[in-house]
Amino acid sequence: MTSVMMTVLNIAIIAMTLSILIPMYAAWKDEDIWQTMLSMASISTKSSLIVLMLSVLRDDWMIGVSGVIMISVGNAGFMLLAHILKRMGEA
Amino acid sequence: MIEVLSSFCILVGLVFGFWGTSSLLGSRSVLFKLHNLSVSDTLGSISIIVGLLFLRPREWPLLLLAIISLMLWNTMLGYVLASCSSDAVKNQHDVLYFDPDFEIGDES
Amino acid sequence: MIGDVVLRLIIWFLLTANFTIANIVIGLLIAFLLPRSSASPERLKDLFQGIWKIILAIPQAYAEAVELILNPHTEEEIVMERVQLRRSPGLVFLDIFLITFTPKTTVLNYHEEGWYEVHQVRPRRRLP
Amino acid sequence: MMDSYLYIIIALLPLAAMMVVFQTNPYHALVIRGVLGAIAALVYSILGAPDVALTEALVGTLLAITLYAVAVRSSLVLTIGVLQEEFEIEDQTLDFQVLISAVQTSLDPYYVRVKLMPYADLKALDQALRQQEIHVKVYGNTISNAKLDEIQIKSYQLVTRLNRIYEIIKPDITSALVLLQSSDLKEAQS
Repeated sequence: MTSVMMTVLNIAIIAMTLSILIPMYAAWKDEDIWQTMLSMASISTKSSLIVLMLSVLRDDWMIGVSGVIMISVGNAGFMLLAHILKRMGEA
Repeated sequence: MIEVLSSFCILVGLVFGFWGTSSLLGSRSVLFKLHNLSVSDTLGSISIIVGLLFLRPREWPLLLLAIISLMLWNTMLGYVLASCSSDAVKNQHDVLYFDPDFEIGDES
Repeated sequence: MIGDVVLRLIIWFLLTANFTIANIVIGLLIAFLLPRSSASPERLKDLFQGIWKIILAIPQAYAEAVELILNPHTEEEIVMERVQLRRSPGLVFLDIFLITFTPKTTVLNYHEEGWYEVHQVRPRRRLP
Repeated sequence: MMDSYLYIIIALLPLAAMMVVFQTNPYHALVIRGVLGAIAALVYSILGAPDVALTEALVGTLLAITLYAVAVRSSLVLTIGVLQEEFEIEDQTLDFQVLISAVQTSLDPYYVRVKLMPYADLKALDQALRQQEIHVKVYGNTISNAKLDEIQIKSYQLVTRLNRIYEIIKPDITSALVLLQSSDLKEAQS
């Protein structure tokens, strides 16, 4: 990989990190639990994407595998949590 | 050449990401934000991963799996969030949640 | 049944990316030994048709995303969409997936009588 | 210089942890715990520990959130013992529903939900309160008016054994509310 491309990836990673701050602020501010859930889904996708970008930048296979597993596991947990929250709203 | 293509894909992903995520700050309904988040999280992320795929084609199985799981899980999470949150809203306020000019979808 | 096994094998080989004999044997064993639903036997043809539909949906989703960005969609509405009665769970899943995957539309609910409750956004209507 | 993103990403971890600590609503804290789990997994994996990150993703977000959700759901409940005849929704009088919703309203700032528990008769209800199965018991006294014997007025009485709950729901309740003293409870047990 050329150094130009490495710089591009570096900048992209920093931009993604900054874009995590937006849903974090939204999660902090919002009163509605479903808006917070949305921010959380957004944060988890973005964080696992940063892991994938980093694995390409460093050429590290293990980090990449952990990133892919983070994508699937995190979302599965959130689906469970969404159902539990829905039950709470009903009760 | 391949690096230009990859940079373009990553740039598109970042633009999608920032555009969709910034709608979280507004005061629209959960469902409206969900539409914008599906742009940013699913499509933007897929675009970024495709950019990474151009950069390092040797790792294609892993990145392809990332794309597939991203598509499937994010879409399913979107559906679950939509149905759960709309149920909760209906139960809480007991209002008719439909649009006034509600229309039957076409038969096709 | 055979579609299930093929899907599991594909995921296994994508995850491991390793075509030695031992790995192929392990993948086959896992694909056959994992429990699977016996409710509705999916044909291989249906599976590939579904995958093809999903691939076709990707460019459409991107087109809708660009439309959303360039032309602000501010109106929300809920429409009912009719589908055929008594579809198999796999086909229902595929339908919901395709509708939800495109950014303009999201399925809210599936009614057993063959209706999807679809939430969609659209641009502001011009005043007549 | 090339690793400057490391510092930005690592700074997210204390930020998310602060958000969990300072969140007062338990349900929101639950969701933000998920955020903390995702960011912790990110930080661990960029610092070169994919195994720890994987454990955090599996245990921290999947298992811990589910367990916390069950704990929050089952512990933030105020159990009110009622007689069987009041328990069915269609048999409830309007006064009773108003009473229960007033209790719920006064508990709302503490994120506590009200749950009704039916008992067969007054004796079982009293027994349950003394054995700490329920927090509050409600029973109605029927006052039949001698002049207008058609009209029966039901007045409800709440009895609680917890001082804190007495303080919380006292301002919102118009019915009689009795705090059972701990000396009473001891007498009953001995």
